[in-house]
Amino acid sequence: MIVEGEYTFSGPRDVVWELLQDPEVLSKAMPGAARLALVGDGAYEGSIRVGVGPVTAAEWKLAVTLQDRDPPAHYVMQVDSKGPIGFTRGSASVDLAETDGGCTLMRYRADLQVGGKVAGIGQRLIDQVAKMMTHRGLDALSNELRARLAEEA
Amino acid sequence: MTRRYVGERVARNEDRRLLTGRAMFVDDVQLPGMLHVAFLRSDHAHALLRGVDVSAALERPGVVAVFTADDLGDYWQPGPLLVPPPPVEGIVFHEATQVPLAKDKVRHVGEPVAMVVAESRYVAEDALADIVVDYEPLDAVVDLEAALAPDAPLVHERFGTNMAAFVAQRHGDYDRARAAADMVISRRFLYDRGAAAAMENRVVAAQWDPLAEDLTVWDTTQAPIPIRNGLARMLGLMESQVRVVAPFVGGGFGPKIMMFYPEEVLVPWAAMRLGRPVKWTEDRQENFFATSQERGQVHDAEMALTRDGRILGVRDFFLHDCGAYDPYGLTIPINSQCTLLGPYDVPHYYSEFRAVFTNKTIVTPVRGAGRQHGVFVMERLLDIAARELGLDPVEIRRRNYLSPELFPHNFDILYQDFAPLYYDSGNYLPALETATEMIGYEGFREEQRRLREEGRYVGVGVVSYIEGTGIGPYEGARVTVDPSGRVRVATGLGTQGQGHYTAFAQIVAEALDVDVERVSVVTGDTREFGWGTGTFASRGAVVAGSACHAAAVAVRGKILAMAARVLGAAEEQIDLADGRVSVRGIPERFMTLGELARHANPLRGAVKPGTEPGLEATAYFGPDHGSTASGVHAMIVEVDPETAMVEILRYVVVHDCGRLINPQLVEGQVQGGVAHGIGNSFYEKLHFDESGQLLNASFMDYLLPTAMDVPRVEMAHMETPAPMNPLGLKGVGEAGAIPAGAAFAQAVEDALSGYGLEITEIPLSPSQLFELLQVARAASPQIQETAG
Amino acid sequence: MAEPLAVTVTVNGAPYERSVEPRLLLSDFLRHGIGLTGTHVGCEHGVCGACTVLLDGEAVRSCLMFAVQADGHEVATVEGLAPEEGELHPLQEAFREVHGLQCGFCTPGFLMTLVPFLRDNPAPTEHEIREAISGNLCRCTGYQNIVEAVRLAAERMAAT
Amino acid sequence: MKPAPFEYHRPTTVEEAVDLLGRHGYDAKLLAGGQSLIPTMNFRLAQPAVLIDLNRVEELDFLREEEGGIRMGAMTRQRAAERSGLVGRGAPLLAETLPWVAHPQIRNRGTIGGSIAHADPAAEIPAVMLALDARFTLRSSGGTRAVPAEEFFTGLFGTSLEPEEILTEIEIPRPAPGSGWAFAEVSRRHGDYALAGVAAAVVLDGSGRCSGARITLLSVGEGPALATEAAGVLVGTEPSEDVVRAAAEAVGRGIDPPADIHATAEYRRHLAEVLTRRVLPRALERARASAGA
Repeated sequence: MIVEGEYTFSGPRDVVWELLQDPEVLSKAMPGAARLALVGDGAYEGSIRVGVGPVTAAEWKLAVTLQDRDPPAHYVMQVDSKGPIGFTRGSASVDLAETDGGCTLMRYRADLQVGGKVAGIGQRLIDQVAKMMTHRGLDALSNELRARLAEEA
Repeated sequence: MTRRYVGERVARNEDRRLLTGRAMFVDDVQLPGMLHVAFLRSDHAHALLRGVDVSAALERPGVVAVFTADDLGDYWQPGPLLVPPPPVEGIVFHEATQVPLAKDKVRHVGEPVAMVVAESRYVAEDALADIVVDYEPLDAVVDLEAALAPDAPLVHERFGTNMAAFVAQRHGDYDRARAAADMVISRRFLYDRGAAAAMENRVVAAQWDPLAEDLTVWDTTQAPIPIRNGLARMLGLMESQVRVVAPFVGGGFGPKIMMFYPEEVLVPWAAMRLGRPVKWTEDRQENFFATSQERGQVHDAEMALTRDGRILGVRDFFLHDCGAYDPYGLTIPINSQCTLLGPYDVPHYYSEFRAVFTNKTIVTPVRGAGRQHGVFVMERLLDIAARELGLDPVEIRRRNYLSPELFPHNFDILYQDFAPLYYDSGNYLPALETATEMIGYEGFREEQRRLREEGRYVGVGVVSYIEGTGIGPYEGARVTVDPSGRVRVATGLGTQGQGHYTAFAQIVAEALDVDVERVSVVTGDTREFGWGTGTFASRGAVVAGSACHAAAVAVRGKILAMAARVLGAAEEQIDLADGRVSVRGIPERFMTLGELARHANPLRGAVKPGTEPGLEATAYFGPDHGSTASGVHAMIVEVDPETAMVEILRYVVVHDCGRLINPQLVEGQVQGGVAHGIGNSFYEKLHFDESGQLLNASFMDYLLPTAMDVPRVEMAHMETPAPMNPLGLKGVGEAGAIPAGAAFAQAVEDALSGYGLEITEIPLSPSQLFELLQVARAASPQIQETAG
Repeated sequence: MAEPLAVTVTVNGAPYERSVEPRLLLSDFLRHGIGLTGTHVGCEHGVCGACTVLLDGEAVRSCLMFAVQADGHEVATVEGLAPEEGELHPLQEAFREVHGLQCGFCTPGFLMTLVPFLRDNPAPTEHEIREAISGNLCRCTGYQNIVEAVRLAAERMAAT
Repeated sequence: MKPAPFEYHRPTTVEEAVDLLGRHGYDAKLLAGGQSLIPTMNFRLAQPAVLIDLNRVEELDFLREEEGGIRMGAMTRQRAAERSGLVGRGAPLLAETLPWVAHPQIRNRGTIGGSIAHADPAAEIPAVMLALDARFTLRSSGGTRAVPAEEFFTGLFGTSLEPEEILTEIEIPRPAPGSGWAFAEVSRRHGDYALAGVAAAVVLDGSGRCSGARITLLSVGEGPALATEAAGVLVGTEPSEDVVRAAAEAVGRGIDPPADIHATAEYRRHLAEVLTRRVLPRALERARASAGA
C-alpha cells in the first residue's frame, strides 16, 4: 500500500528537521500514548497503542530507523511494528523543501505492507486508517512546531 | 425387468436426514473427554522461523499440550506426492510437498507453526496469543513472472529456481500452421485465484481405542480410503487398524481431495499420543489460508487461422501458480493444456507451461481443475478472431467443430491420467444449434439494437467446452441383499452432496428390480468398503456407478441361480421382479428376496462346493480411458456502463454427459457449477498483495454469489452414450463451472460493442470493468451513454 | 462476571438449563451444549447464514449472539421443524421434491430463514424469494431449486 | 473464531447501564444488536474486557410519534423500524433505506442506535440520519445532552460519544411540506457494504424552488458525509437536469474516497456522481408531488 502526500509546516526547515528526529516529539505524533526511545544512531524503539472503531486498542511494538539522512532535506524512515492482530513493515521517504514565507513543504511517500489478521479482514479500512493516522500525526507535529516556535520567540 | 430407475427423476434417499438436522457431519462428532485444537499459523508469507516459544501457552489453564515441529520427531515428514509427473519427454518436475508444522521457514500465510490442544476451542484460541514466534521476514514470491526472474527470492532454495515444473507438448507442427495462416491472433490472458469455499470447512476428529488397538478418524475428505492407507503407514499401523469415516460432507469441490493436510496428519497422532479423542474444526478464516485454492495462470496464446475462420493451429505458453508446495503434481496445468483444444478440430498445437512456486496457499484442483483456463483462452481467441474476420462468433465455432465421424478422436498429447488425450464420443453441432435456439440468438441482434436505443446495453455470449471425466484407476462396490429384503450398497467413495446415495441406489434397484427406497447406500467408511480412490475429476458416478452396476449384475446372477435351486426350476424360468423371485407362469411359486437371502446363508446343511454364501457380490471397474463430456453455454447480460455493474438476464446450458442416471441430479450439478462459474467470472477473487498477504480472508470481502446474483439456468440434455462403460455415463460434477467465464466475457464485450474493449482477464470486477470503460472512453471520445 | 452464568433457554419447546461462559456463542451452545447439531456453522461472522435459527419467532444468526442473551427466550432450530416424527414440514417436503439441497450443509439455515418469511409473505414473487434468501449462501445448488422449493411450499401451504 | 473472555453485565434500566459504563469506561463496550461487534469479537479484533448488554433495557426499545417528528429508542430493531408504518410516514427516507441494510436476519437483531454509534463509514443508517437532520440523545451518569447528527459523526468510526455516554434516543424531525427523498447505493452484492451510496432529502417551495437540500454520502470518506457544496448548488434554483448534473459534479469534487480491493478511489468518486444524478431526480419528483399536494 502506498500512502503519499504533501504537508506544509509553518516553520523553517531546520526546526522541522530537528522535530522529526526527536523521539519525544515523534511519540506525540503517533497514536495512543506512544513511547519512543532513541536506541542508536537514528534508531528508535517503543510502542504505540492503536484501536479503530470496534477494534480494541492494543499495544504495538515499534522499531523505527532513519536512513539515507541528508539533513535537513531528506531521509528514509524504516518502520516495523507488531501487534496482537498483525504487523506492518515499510519505509517512508521524506523530503523537506523550503517554501515562501519561511514554511517547509514535506513530501512523503510510504510503501507499507500490512500483515496478519488485520490484513486479511480489515482491508476495507486499512487505506483510511493509514490516511487518518498520517493526517493526525502531521497535525500533531505541526502543533508541536508551533509550540516550539512560540517557546523560542 | 419392469422397474426403470436409471434416467428417472428420483427424489433423494439422503434428504430426509439432511432436512431434519439428523445427518451426521464431522463436526457433530462429540466424544467424552474430547480435546479441541487450534493452530498457530504464520502471519508471514515468507520468513525464516528463528524460534517458537510455547511456554506461556502451556501454563494456561485448560491447555493440555502444545506441539511444534520439533516435538514430532521422526513423525515430521513431508507429505506424499499424490500425482507423479506424467511421462512427457523433456519434463522437469521439482517435488516439494507440504510439511505438518513449519520448521526453519514458513512459506505462506496460514502455514501451521504450532498446534494447541485444549479442553475447548475457546481456550485453545486463547492460548494462541501466548505463543511467541520469532520470524525473520523474507521478500515474498507472489507474481508469476517475477518469480522466475534470476534474482527472485526462492520459495525452496534447494532447487535454485522457483520453477516447479516445465512441460511442453505438441500435436502436429504449429510453426508450419503459422506459416500457412492468413491471420494470427495473439493475446495475453489472465485467470486469477479463487477459493472453493465449501460451506462446511474442513474437520478432522480422531479417537484411539487402546483396548481394541484401533484408530477411528472422522474426516471431511473426498478420499477416505487413501487417507486410511496413508495414516496407517505414517502411524505404523495395519490398514485394518485404521477406520476413516467421511460421513455427510458439506461440499467438497476439490480441496477436500487434497491430502495430507497438516491437520489430517496431526490430529490422529495427537489423539494417540494424548490418549483422548481430539477434534479440529477449521474456521472460515483458516479456510482462506489453509485450504487449497486454484486458478492463477497467465497465458500467452496465439491462434493461426485461414481467412474463412478455420483454425490451423494454436500455440500457448503459460505460467501456472502452484503455491508454496506441489503435492498434487501437474494435474491442473495438464488439464488446462489438454482442455484448451475443446470440441475443435485443431490440427496443430504446441503448448508449454511452467509451474511456479509462490508464497501463497497450495494450489490443488477446485471444480474445473484447470479446465476453465484452457476453455477461456480458446474461446476468447475464437471471439477475437471472429471479430477481426467479420464472422459471427457462433459461426466460427460451427466451422471448427470436430465432426461426429472423427470419433473416437486422439490428440498426441498426454492427459491427466497419463493416457493420450482421447475423445471417446461426441456430437457437438446439435448442442450449439439447440443452445442458440433456446437463447433466441437469431432474433437477439434486433432486440439488442432496439434496447440500445432505449439506453440499455445487452449482449450475448455463446461458448463451447469439453471436459475429460470419469478417469481411472478404479472404484469398487459391494452389493448385498439383506435378509430383511433391503439391499445394501457399499462403495469406497466419499460423497459431498452429489447424490451418490440415490444415483447408486437407482442403478442397483434397476438391476435387481427392487424399490429404490429399499436400497441403502453407504459411502465413505473404510470399514464398509476398503478399496478405491476417491471423488475427483467428475468420476464418482461414472466409475463407482459402473462398479455398482457390475456388482448388482453379479448379485442378480446369484439370485437367479439360488432361486432356481430353491424353487426347483431352470434359471431361465425364474422371474425377478418387485423384490421377489417366482417361477414363470406359476406366480404362486415365489419367494421374497429377503427369504432367498436367508436361504443363501443356511445354519445347517452344506453350501455347495463352488458356490458362496449370501446374495452378495463385489465388483470393480477401471476404465481404460476417461469419457469426454461436452456442452454449450449461452448467456445474455445487461451492463450498466455508468456503474459498470453487470446483470445476467438469461443463462442456457446444453449439456452432454452421456446417459443420465437422474436428470434432476445432473441439473443440480450443472446449476451449482454455473453459480460457481459466475462467481469466478465477476465476484470471486482472492486478492494477494505484493507481500503475499491475502487481503480478503472472509466472506465479507470474498464474494460468493447469492440468490440475487445467480440466474435461473435453462437446460437441455444431449445424450451421446460413452462407449467406455456399460451404462454409457460421462461425468458432470465440474461441467457447469468450466465455460462460464468465457461466456461472461463474450457477453459483456458484446453488450459494450462499440466501446472497443476487450476482456482478457477473469475474474473481472466492476472496478476493473470501470477502468476498461474509462480507457475506451478516453480512446473514443464519441462514446456517449444514452441515458438509461 | 466472566464466571459461568446459569441460563434457561427453551429450544423447540423444551427448556434447557445450563451453566455457560458468557462468551459462548449461541451456535456452540445449541450444537455442543445441548447436542442439537442440525444447526450448522459456516463462517462465524454473520455472512453465510448456515447457523440461522429462530429467536422468539424471528430469524437470527446464532453465531452473532451469545448463549446468555437467549436466556429466557425461545429458540427454534431445524430439529423442531417437522410436525411429527417421520413427517416433514411443507418446506422440507418441497426441498426434497425439487432437489433444493445437495450437500445439505446450508439447508437448515435456509429453512429457518424461510419459515418466518413465508409466515409474513405467504405468496411471494420470485424476486422476493431471492431477496429473502440473499443472506444465505449455498455453494452447491445455484439456488434455482431452492427458489423452486419455496414457491412449491408456498403454494401448498396456501392451499391448506 | 471464538471470542476472547469478557466480563458480562446485563442491566435492565438505562440508569443501571449508565452506572456500569461510568465504572468501566474505556474497558467496556456496549452490546446493542451485536451484528457488527460480535463478528469483530469472533475475529478477536475486538476484545473488550467488559461487555454491557443493552438488550434487556426495555426503555430503550420504543418508537413513537411526537409533535416535532419521530422519536425512537436506540435499541429499536432495524427490522421493527422497517416494518413500522410510523417510520414509513414520518421518515420515509429511512424506510426506503432500511431494506438495503445487510439482510433480514441481521436487521432482526441489529438496532438503529447501534448502527449510529458504530458509525461505520459504509453504513446506510448514519448517512440517512445525517440527511434527515436527526438529533441524538446521549446520556451519562452526569446528565443528558442532545447532539445533532452533523456534530455527532467525527471521522473514521468516530462519534462525539464520551466513553461513559450511551446513545439513548433518536429524534427525526417531521418532514416539511414539499419534501422529497431518495436513496441509492451500488454494492457488489445485495446486502454488502456499499461501494458508494447517496441519500438525499430536498424541499421545494410552492413555486418549485429548492428551499433546502441535504445530500449525504456513504463509503466515500472517513464517515457519513454531508455534501454541502452540492446542496448549495440546488438551493435557490428550480432544479433542472443541468442543476442536478452540476450538483453531482460538486459531490465528486468534494470527496476523497478510499481505495480498497473492491473499488478504486476514482471508481468510488464516479459512482457517487452517478448515484447523485440518479437519486436527485427521484427526490425532486417526490418533492414536487408533495409540494403540489
